[in-house]
Amino acid sequence: MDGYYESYVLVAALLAIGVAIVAGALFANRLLRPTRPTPEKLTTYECGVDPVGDGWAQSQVRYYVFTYLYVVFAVDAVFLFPWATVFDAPGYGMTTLVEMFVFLGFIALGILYAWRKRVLSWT
Amino acid sequence: MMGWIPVALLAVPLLGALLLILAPRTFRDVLRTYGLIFSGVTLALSLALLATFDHGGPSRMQFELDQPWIPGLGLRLHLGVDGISLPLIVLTALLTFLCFVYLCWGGSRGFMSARPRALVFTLLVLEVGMIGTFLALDLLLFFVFFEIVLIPMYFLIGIWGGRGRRAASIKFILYTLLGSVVMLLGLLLVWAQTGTLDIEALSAAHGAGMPRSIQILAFVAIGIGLAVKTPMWPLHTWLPDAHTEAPTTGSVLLAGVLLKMGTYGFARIAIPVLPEGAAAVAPWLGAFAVVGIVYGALACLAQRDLKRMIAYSSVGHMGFVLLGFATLTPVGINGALFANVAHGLITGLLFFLAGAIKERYHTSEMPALGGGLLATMPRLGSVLTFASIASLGLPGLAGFWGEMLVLFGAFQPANGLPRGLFLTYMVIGGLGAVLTAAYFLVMLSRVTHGRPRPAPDFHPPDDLVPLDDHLIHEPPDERPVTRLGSPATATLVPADVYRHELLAWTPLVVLILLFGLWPGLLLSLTTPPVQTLLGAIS
Amino acid sequence: MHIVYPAVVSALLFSIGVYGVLARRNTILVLMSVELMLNAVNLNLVAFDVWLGDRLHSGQVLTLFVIVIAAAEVGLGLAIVLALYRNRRTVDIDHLRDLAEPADDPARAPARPAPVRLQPDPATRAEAVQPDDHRDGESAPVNRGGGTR
Amino acid sequence: MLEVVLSFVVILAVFLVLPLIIGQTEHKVMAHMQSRLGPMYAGGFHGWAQLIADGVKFAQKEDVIPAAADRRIFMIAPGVALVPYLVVLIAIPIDRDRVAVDLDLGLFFVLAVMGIGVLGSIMAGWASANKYSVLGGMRSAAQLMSYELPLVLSASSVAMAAGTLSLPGIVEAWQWWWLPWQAIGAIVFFLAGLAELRRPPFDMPIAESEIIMGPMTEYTGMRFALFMLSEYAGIVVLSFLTTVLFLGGWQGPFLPGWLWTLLKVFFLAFIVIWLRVTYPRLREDQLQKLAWAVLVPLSLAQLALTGIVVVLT
Amino acid sequence: MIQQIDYFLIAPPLVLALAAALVLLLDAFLPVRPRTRIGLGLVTLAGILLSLGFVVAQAFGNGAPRSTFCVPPGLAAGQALCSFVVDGFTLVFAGMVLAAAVVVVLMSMTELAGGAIPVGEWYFLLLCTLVGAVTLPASRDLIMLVVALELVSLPVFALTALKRYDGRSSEAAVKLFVVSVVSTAIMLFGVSLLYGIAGSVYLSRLGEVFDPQGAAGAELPAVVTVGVVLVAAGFVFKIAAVPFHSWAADVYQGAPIPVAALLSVISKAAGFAGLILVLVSALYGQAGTWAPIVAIVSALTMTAGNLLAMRQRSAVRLLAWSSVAQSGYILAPLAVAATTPGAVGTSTAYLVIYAAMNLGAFAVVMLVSRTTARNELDDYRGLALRRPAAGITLAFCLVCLAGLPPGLAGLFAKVFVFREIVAGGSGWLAVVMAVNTVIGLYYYAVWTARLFTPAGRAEPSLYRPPVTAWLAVGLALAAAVLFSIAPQLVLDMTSLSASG
Repeated sequence: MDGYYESYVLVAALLAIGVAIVAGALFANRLLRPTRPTPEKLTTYECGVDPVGDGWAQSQVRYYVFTYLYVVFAVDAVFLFPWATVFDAPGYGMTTLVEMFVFLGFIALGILYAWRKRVLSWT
Repeated sequence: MMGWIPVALLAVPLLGALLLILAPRTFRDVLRTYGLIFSGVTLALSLALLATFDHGGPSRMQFELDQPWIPGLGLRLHLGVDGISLPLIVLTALLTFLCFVYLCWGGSRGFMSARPRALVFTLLVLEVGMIGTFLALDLLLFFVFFEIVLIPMYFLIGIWGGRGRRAASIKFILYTLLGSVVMLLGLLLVWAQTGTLDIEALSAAHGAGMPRSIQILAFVAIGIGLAVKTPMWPLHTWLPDAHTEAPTTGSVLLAGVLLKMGTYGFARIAIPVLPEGAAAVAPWLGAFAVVGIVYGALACLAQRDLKRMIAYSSVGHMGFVLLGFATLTPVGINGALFANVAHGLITGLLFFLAGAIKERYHTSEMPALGGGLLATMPRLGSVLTFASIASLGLPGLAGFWGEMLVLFGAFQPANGLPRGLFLTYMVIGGLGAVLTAAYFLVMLSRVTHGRPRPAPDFHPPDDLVPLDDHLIHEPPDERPVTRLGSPATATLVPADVYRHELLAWTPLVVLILLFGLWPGLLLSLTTPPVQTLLGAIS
Repeated sequence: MHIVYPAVVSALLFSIGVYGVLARRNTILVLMSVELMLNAVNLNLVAFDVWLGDRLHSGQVLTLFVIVIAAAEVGLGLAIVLALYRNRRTVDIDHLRDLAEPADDPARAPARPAPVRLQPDPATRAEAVQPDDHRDGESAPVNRGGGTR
Repeated sequence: MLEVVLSFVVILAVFLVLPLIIGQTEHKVMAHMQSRLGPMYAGGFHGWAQLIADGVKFAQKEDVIPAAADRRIFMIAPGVALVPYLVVLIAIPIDRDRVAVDLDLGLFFVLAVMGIGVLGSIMAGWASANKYSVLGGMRSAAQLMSYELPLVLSASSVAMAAGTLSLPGIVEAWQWWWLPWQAIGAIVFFLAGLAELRRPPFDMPIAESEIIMGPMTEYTGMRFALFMLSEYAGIVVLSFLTTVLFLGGWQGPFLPGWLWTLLKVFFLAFIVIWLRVTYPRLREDQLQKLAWAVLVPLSLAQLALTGIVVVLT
Repeated sequence: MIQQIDYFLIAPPLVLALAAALVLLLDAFLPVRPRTRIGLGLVTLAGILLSLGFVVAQAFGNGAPRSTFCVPPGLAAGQALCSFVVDGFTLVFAGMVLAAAVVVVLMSMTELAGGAIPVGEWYFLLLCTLVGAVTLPASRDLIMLVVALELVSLPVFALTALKRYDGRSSEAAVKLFVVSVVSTAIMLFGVSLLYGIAGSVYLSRLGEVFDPQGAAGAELPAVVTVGVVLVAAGFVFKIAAVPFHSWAADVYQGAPIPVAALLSVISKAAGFAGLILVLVSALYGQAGTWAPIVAIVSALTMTAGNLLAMRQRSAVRLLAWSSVAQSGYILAPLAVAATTPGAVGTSTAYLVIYAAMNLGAFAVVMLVSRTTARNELDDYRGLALRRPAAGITLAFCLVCLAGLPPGLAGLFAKVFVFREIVAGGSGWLAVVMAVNTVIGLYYYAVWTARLFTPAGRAEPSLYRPPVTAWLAVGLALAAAVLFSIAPQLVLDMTSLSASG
């Protein structure tokens, strides 16, 4: 149990170091760089012309189907990893493998369906 | 034994109804005789029941049938007949049959003209429910039949009724439904306390095993349900509307049978099963009853509508019946049961007559009818006079004995009941009887006597059917007053009694006379079972 | 580590989620709050699993399933919200009043004229909408004014 | 304790030096592949100090934050993009028993933390309040979504083969014949990793000719440098991971283990550069289709193959 | 260490799942034609019937509870801990759900004939819900219970929203969704607490731990109460009981009518199965905590449902609130379940009867909805005269719901409940229920009355309902009539479940 927490303490330490590096770099940058902001400089860059409308203007998003697909499979991966570590342990074997493939088959069915319904290709 | 007769009594009309649903087209042409045949067979069966009934032991349950139905509830298909239910069963079969007679030859003027199949169906289902109620010997079964009656009666009023039928039918069904639910609670209370639903066993136990408070509670609950149906005074308000708007057959069956189901419930269930509760509540019951008598009579005096007046008279008559029950004496209850049957016959006849008049004049408003019925239609007028006199309790006719016995019962109520109070009730009841006489005589003087006046609002027969769909859009209860000054209708005076009407009325007239002259016929049937039922109190 | 730490953290997380659900009217934010609640559940489950030393690791297994459930809920929820937004141009729960209890008592006003329908009735609608493939938001017909009655 | 400090020093060295080397290599390799010289002046010998010079330049440039931007998120986004790659290194073994922390969920940890890096792009894209940037952020997110899956599936294939999620454990279990056995998985993993890094040909989210570096449009100076650094750090990490998972990490004859590891990493990094020069940019829908219609089924097939072989042997 | 799987036992959900997969494949590969639509419906129907066949076959087995997915003996510490148990309780619920599903599919075939709804998705989601609903009553651990419950819920959201370009439909879905996910989260928190206290997710083990008389239950922390209440809350949502009832009417109205039927019967059955399993099977020792809550919730639910139903003009809304009220009735016996052994059976019996009559009502309402745009009560005026079969069926089902003869099924169902709660000593609840029955009578009667009052203008209805619609109506009516004549059938079936 101690080793468990300790290893993550180390991770946290490294994380802190990483943050420190970034912060340090930015701090150094602050010391070195000039600061002469002008309104023109601070406008949003849109190929040199004056920006049109809101920067967060809503635009067409076609990705959500992929998001759903991703969620499905990512979730499937959640089960895959614990299984992957034990499926060949003594006493499991072929049955376990087949079961997982039944599971994966059901999920693959989803992607097959999406493909047939032309969700994956854009018109 | 002849256990099959009760089943057949239920099965025959049910079969008729089902056949009508399953093969709708087959019987289209024979609908008139169809209903007549099925109700006739039922009547024949009931007469067979009457004939084979062991008149030596009317207090014993006969023709018993006892089959488990829903063991999980302890509900059994328990049917049987004794001296209390026998006359009512025969009365039901008879009145239904007469209704069909009336309809069969009523021609296109009758209600047969609109939705005849549905009408026959409704009446047959109604008959199943009514007979079943009188046959049932299981609390839940009783309740089921009691409720089954509501639906066809509701449609009878709601579809074939007069102009205010919607409001009337909804009022009818809401009142009775509310009453039923309360009654169901009471029944369940009894069941929860005793663990049985068997009426025979329960009445034999005479309330053993139920504490007094529970009995009172249960009696009040059951009593409310029954009293709505009876109807008892403050719960009666559905009755005048229902009667007024119902078609003739509906009114006849409503007055002749349905009201009896309430009182029958008192005799069959409430009093024998819950004697202590009955004893505790009886003074109140009596009080409501006499209020009902007086109120009914006074209300009658104020009525302009013939049907409405007869309906209010029912309230008064049923008040007598309830008063009889409230005495808890054999005399009083016997009287109540007698008055019950007599009221069924007489009021049935009265409603037939009112229907006939309404059919002819297209109104039952007494002012609109004018007077002189005896002169214009002597036979109709005389039957009306006869029925009214029977209803007001003239000695020698059926109406007399029941009310007299009830008043006797009130004179000497059961032990434990406050005698002074019941004496008061008796006095008020007597006063009510006088008032009854008064309003009937007033009615007769307005309708049968006096100067004949041509019916101003007479339409050709083809326009007679009161259920055109467009009527529904008129606001309920806003009956247009008769169109005055319509020209020259004197030549179109409607005919006197038709043959089919005579056919339908004669048995009733005969029976009224018979029971009036020979009350023992009925009393011999009811007395022994009443004795046993009251075993615990007396 | 004492069990009380994760338990308290989880309870706090859950409470924040509940607050979000109650205070936020934007469907997406409600959804996120629910995710917080579910994560509180996960934290609880894992902590209890370790604390109990459950040999069956029921807590962890349930955690996996809760993750799945959460993912499925989010996926579905977003899809529904998207569909709603296409039809109504709002994702505010309080503006969803098209289906609601009738405002007045029908017994008192039986002849009240029928409320103005935002949707044309099915027959006319079928004509109005071209049956093209709407996988994106732009070409979907918008029934405007859905929430602003 | 000393060991820990030592390993951290190594990690930092790897993290700070290797990206530079790879960046320089990219300059030179690309140049030579395109028949030109590339940087030749900075530092003298073949322009070895070019990237350092670039770094100095970046450090001195003004840091412009657009007025419309979401300031705070804008400012921290580069850090978010960069730091995860550093943290990932903690779990990667360089030689036998040379790993800072042997996490028993190492593979899981690594994949999870790598995913955070993309968050930096999305944050940058959003915070810039620039249409191009928002679009680029969206594309980054979509790409992450699509390619995370084959990445994870093929990685889990290795985990299945080794029966552990620990990275040193996987290397330990590695046999030479895993090379053909896991070949599909390796390719899928590598390609998916590239796509997550948005390296060409998967650089649609930052396509400079189209959406002007996407999320990074508004960035200048040091913050932009951090993004660039994170890209090369990503290549390092990806190469390390592929090495560890599929190429047997430190395993190899004759040479010391760490050298094998580095060799394999450089080899992979070279391939990354090579791909950039060789292939044109994929269109957005092609990107998605490649992921879902090719890589995911392939990785599933690899899973099946792995499972069957493991059970049978 | 592999758990042995008894495939015969899990056949019902398995068949459904395979059917779902098949439907999806067929939808993907078959050409889009009206014939395909019908074909998919038939495949779905076949899957459900096959599954039902397995349930029946299991019912005619030797009767002893059989279980699968058991913890291997080495880990179970001497107890039999199983996740999937097939006993009377399971079979009754599964059978009811599947039978109802047949009707729902028949209704769907009518609804989908319009073409506004993607067919493959529809049937697929429907089958997914059914998998959950069939699995739920067999689940005997919290994990399976939670997963099955979600499997019931999630597809329904999608089903609700499947009518594209219909703002009402997506509004309904959002409302359902938000309430549902919140209640799920609440329930899961409760589950995590229970797990933390008991250290196990198996219901049998939970039962031992939470039994105050038991060995382990000497000193239970107060947080148990919190856990119990939170878990119950999750299921209370599914059955649309107070305080999670507000979604019912909006969702029923917005959703396609088969989905409303599904919500009101299948999803509700699943909710009750879960509630019974958790409260009666796992937490019977804590009855002191939950029994009063259940009683109060039951009373409030029936009251709220009835009062709200009274003022509705829309048919579906009225049915929605009435089904909320009916939930209250079904819930009532559970309040005394800890003291009277038959209470669970009574609830189940009511549920079975309710399913039949409610489906009948929905089937007719769907028929009417094809011809009327708004589907308000006034549209039903004269239905019994225009379409006698539909009108009389609806009348019968409404009368059944009201609990009046000749709708004996409803009457007897109410009588069962009355008896149970009176016997269990909750007289006040019986009184509340009686009052509610009266209120219920009012609106059912008013609606029934409309069926028979002649319409002002007999509008010519061009619509000819397909045979499936009549089949749905007929099946539901047949069940309702059967239960009216022989309610003992239901009692016999559900008394099996009393032990569960």
